[in-house]
Amino acid sequence: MDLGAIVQNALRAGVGPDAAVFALAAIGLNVHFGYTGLRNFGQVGFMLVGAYGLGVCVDTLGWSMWVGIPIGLLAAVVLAFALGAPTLRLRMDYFAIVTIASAEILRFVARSTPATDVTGGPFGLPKPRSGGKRPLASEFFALSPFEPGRRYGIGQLQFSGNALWSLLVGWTLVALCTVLVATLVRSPWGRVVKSIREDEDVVRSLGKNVFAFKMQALVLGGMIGALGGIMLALANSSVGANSFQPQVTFFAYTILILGGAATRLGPVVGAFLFQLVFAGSQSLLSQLGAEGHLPALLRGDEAQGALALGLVGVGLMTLMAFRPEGIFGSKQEMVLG
Amino acid sequence: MTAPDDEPAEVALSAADVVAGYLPGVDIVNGCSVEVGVGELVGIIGPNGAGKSTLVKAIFGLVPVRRGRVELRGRDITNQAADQLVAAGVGYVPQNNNVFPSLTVAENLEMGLYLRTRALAERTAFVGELFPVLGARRTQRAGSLSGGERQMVAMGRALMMDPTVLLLDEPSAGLSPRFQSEVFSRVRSVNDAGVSILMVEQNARRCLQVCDRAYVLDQGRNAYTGPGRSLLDDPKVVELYLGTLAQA
Amino acid sequence: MADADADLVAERAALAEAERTIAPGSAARAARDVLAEVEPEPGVAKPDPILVVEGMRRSFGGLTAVDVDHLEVQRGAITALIGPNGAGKSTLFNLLTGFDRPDHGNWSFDGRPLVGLRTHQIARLGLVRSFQLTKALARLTVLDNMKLAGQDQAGERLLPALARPRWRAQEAAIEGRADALLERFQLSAMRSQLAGTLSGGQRKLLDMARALMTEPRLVCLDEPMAGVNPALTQSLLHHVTGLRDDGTTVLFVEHDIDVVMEISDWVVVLGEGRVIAEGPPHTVAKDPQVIEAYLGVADEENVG
Amino acid sequence: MSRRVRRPFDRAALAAAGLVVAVVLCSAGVADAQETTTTAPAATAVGGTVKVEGKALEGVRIVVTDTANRTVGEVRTDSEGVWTVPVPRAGAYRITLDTKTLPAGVRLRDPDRRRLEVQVQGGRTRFVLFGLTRGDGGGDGSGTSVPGTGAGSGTGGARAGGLSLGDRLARAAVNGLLFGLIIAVTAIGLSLIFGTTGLVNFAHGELVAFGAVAAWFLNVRGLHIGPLAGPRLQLVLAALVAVALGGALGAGLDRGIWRPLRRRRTGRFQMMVISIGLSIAARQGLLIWFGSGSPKYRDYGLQRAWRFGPVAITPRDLAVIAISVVVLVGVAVMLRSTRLGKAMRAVADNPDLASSSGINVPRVILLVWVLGGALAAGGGVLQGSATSVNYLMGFNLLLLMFAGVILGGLGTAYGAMAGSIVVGLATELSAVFIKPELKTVAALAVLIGVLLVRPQGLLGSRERVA
Repeated sequence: MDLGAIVQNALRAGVGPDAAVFALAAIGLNVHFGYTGLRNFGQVGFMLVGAYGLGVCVDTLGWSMWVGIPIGLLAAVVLAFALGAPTLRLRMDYFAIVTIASAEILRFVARSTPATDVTGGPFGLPKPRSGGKRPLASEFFALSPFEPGRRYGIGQLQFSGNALWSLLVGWTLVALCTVLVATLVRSPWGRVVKSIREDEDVVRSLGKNVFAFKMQALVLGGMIGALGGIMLALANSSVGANSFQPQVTFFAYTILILGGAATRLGPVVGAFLFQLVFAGSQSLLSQLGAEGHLPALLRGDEAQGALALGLVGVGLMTLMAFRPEGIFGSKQEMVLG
Repeated sequence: MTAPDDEPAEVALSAADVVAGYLPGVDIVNGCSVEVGVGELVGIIGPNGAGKSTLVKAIFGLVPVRRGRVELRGRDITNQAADQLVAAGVGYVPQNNNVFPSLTVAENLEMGLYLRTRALAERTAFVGELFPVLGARRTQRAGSLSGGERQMVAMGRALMMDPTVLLLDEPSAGLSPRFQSEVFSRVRSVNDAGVSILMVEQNARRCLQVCDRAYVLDQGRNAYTGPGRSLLDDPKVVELYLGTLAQA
Repeated sequence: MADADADLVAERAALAEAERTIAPGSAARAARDVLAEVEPEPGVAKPDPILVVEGMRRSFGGLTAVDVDHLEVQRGAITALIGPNGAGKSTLFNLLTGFDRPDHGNWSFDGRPLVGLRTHQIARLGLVRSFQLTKALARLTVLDNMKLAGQDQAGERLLPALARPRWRAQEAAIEGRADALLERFQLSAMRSQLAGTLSGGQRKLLDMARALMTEPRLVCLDEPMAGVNPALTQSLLHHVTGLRDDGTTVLFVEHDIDVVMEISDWVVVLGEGRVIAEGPPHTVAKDPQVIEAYLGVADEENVG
Repeated sequence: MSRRVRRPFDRAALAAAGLVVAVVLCSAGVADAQETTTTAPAATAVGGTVKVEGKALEGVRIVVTDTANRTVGEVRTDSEGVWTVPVPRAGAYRITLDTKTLPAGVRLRDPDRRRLEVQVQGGRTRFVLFGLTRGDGGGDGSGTSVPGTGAGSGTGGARAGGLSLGDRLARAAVNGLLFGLIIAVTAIGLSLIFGTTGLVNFAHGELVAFGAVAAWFLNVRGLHIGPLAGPRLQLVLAALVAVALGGALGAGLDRGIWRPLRRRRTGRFQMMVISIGLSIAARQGLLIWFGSGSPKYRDYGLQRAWRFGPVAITPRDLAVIAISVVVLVGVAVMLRSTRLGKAMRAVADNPDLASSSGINVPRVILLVWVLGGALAAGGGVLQGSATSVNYLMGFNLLLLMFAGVILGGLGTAYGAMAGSIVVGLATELSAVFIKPELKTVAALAVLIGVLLVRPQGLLGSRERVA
């Protein structure tokens, strides 16, 4: 068995562009759930509108990425208002179900054949037949100082030029959003949203417009999620509805709980660990399979992918049952909450 | 009215030096002892927050008893699960949410007899005699009843199992004076039918009038006990609980 | 260890304060004198009402929880709201402060109609409540609990929040006031502890102190003394009368008759959601209807 | 006293859950040992079977092109009608059926669906179906009605051309009723579990898929326990066994996971997230066990439809409707008038009071899980026989089940039944007016709309929300 290869695969996934995308989604969710207590189960919907906002602008309309990115973020603001205005006053289980249903509606519509001319329908973007008016990520990679074909890295940890550029930009955005959120939660604004998480009646009784604060948090976290979607579109040079399944939101929750909700670095550490463990276990399973150590049922990519994903589910259950405060969270705060 | 001044010959229910509370380290009941003789109607009064309701809940196993002992006819029932106590012959009527709102009155009564369905007709008839109003409302959902009627349903439900001891938590709470009188007279007639009763009440004066004996609780401890009527005239009780209003 | 010491210090201070007699100040005398002129009958008009309730009804299913025809609360006085369990006191509180909506009815605060206003708007007008079950924001520090109640903090708006200089001075002022109040309520030692670690009595104090941070003109206290040990009760009583003496109107729900008699200037009695009596404490205590509802009929001859 | 009653039941529940595991493991082993017809070798590929009215068509030409319109492969179907084209990597592909190679008299039900666009996942074979019919002039539409769930399969809606709006609505109403009844059967458990324990169970869909999959193994593979090989069970028999296994699995889940969590006083939100984890894990378990294919049961596969005026319905679908109605009425009667049913409603109303009345609450909850698991499994078999069996079928139904439960008013079983039928009807009726692939969107939009206008549900009372 090649342990080195497993570690390498795991590490590459842990720092790769996908980890940065997940970290952004989880930072947004941390604003919603961790700090404000909003049980948003449709975070993937914000990622979707971000990615498609950019994709449609560039591919379908042929506009610049620099127009597409603000439009993707704006789409998240619109979604937050559309979702929040009627539902933020509902009880929390309803909010959870409305958000997940809305994200599913967006996904179904985006991948439907009537939407093909706009979103590429089931094929996604870039559109297969006509081809887009403009390659999705050409402007993005044109900024890259690295040669696309060359491999960069230290020792075994190698990335192509484009992947390296994506991950550098991705993690830079993660760092910026982390600082932004940290600044906000330490401000009086953060004090109010954290109080809403504890008991919104108290906050209301002290003269704060709870609804407005919740809406601000929903917009902010949604925009950070959309940034994740935009980053995903750029790194892959494509947008497909299949990347926005409901389970992406659940992964973001896993990441958040793994790293510790309502902590500054929780989403970042969580995303790194999640990708590390996920890719590592997949790599390990595939090696075990190749060497014939696995039962016949578990051979093959499909079964091993399923097993690794199944382990995520078991991990989420175990974490939530035994360490809901996360690996690095504070037990004391959890007990009080 | 039976108001024996001496100790009752046979003890139906006793709680000795009970210490109990909801949260770890916070004792609400702090060494209470009460006894209910067979056929007795015993009241517990005391200021708000004195731990009256908690004591009854602790006896019924809903609040953990940390120290002390609860006995039913000499048998240890400390911290037993509620459904087991019901099977053993203890009935309990909580203060709030004491009916199943989406079930009909008849179904509410049936749930009271969950463990012993065979006697349904007989027990329903017995409860129907005690609370005639329930007969007329048999098929009505309990959630649509008035507060006083709910109290009757709740008591009726607790009586379905033919309990030897009935625990009542503030049966008059939230009721108008007219309904309070009604409830107290029903409590008295249930007791006359042979059921020993331990009743927590905030309406001290009425409680003392109807009870054979009463305990006054203060800060989770027994303060006074004695026959109901004599407590009414006890200056110390008046000072401690009936307070300024009673002097009026 | 430090915490234990702090608790001890606080307890001793509370006891010391309890020993001081609660002497009615001039504000108290003024309030009582004015109210002495008012007829003790349900729905009576007051000389200078800060809160006026008109035809307020709220029912849940078949139960009418609140049915108040007319009620006025005198400015600058301590008004107690009493009544048996389930008489509708807490529901009335919820209606007045916007936490629940009446089926119909009007009420106004300082001449401003409150119908249709949301909870936080009512609070901003200066009508602020505390809660029966204390609601400390457990995972915030005691100081942050207090600072939350500061009004008009620019840093609570999303964009200014990012620019610390915009709100730093204001924050310092709010913190100063918070510390002063914590001092007054003997909570200074716990200021940086998480509020969830406070004892029940300390949470009551924090709850009240936090409501005062908003500088309310009328503060509604829902059973401020419930579940509090006697020493602390004295201290809380002192705080309540202190409020009135500082010019704040107080409306409070209380079960303990002694407390009501001792500190209230006016008593309103609810029974089945209606105002069945109101008047100065000692007048109300003699009201046969109150005795009937609250204590039960002693004996027919006693009532007659 | 009651403890003595409870113990053997506990053991029975655990034993039953053990049995489920044993059957799963054994049949899984078998699945692997045999040549599978559904799970092709784990390569990235597209494939399918070309059949008309159950008869395989040989020599039909299929062309696969990629997003850049380059031809990836081209095959003709074999004597079984089967074709497979390996593709280089995951992604979108277009599959075209050469209609010129179809035998005379056979045509596509929907001429527009000659060319299908599919998304292929790495390491999986994506199944593609072309809806064919014998065009003997009558144009009598589909031989099999497909109340699909928008699972993304290639079998979109067979849109019967040339029918009047009224006829199309009538057909959609029948399909909607069928679909709604199936949702109702599965959703009762979800509603009862929420009502009695407060758990919003995201893993309920996997109970549905479990039932369908278990019945498929028993029906198509036969019963295998260890070395013992039994006969393949007729579907009705297989369904009964699957329902029993579903009940046992429900009991096992309650005892193994949820009851210990309730005892630890785990919060409602925490439990909900745990159920999400369980749902992910169970879904992947089903994938490993069953594969990603969408096969059908052996029995009642293809039937000629009976016609009632404008409505054509197969005897099988009629039977599904009848069975669902009988089950729903049975459950309603059980809840309304049996002692246990009343106890379930009592526990849902107020668990503390129920236990103060002498009701053994944990045992009632266990029985709710047994009932919920059995109904979910049964609903899965019904859905599987009306469409096909797939490991994702439960997850695809989940949001619609939530919709039904919420529409009816959270936690009331009768409401869940009514709400589910509304959801089924909304789903199918909407397909008359919008693209069938968007019908799930319509159902979810109805859900959101109702939540905004009547958060207490269609039948719930206002007080429940407060």
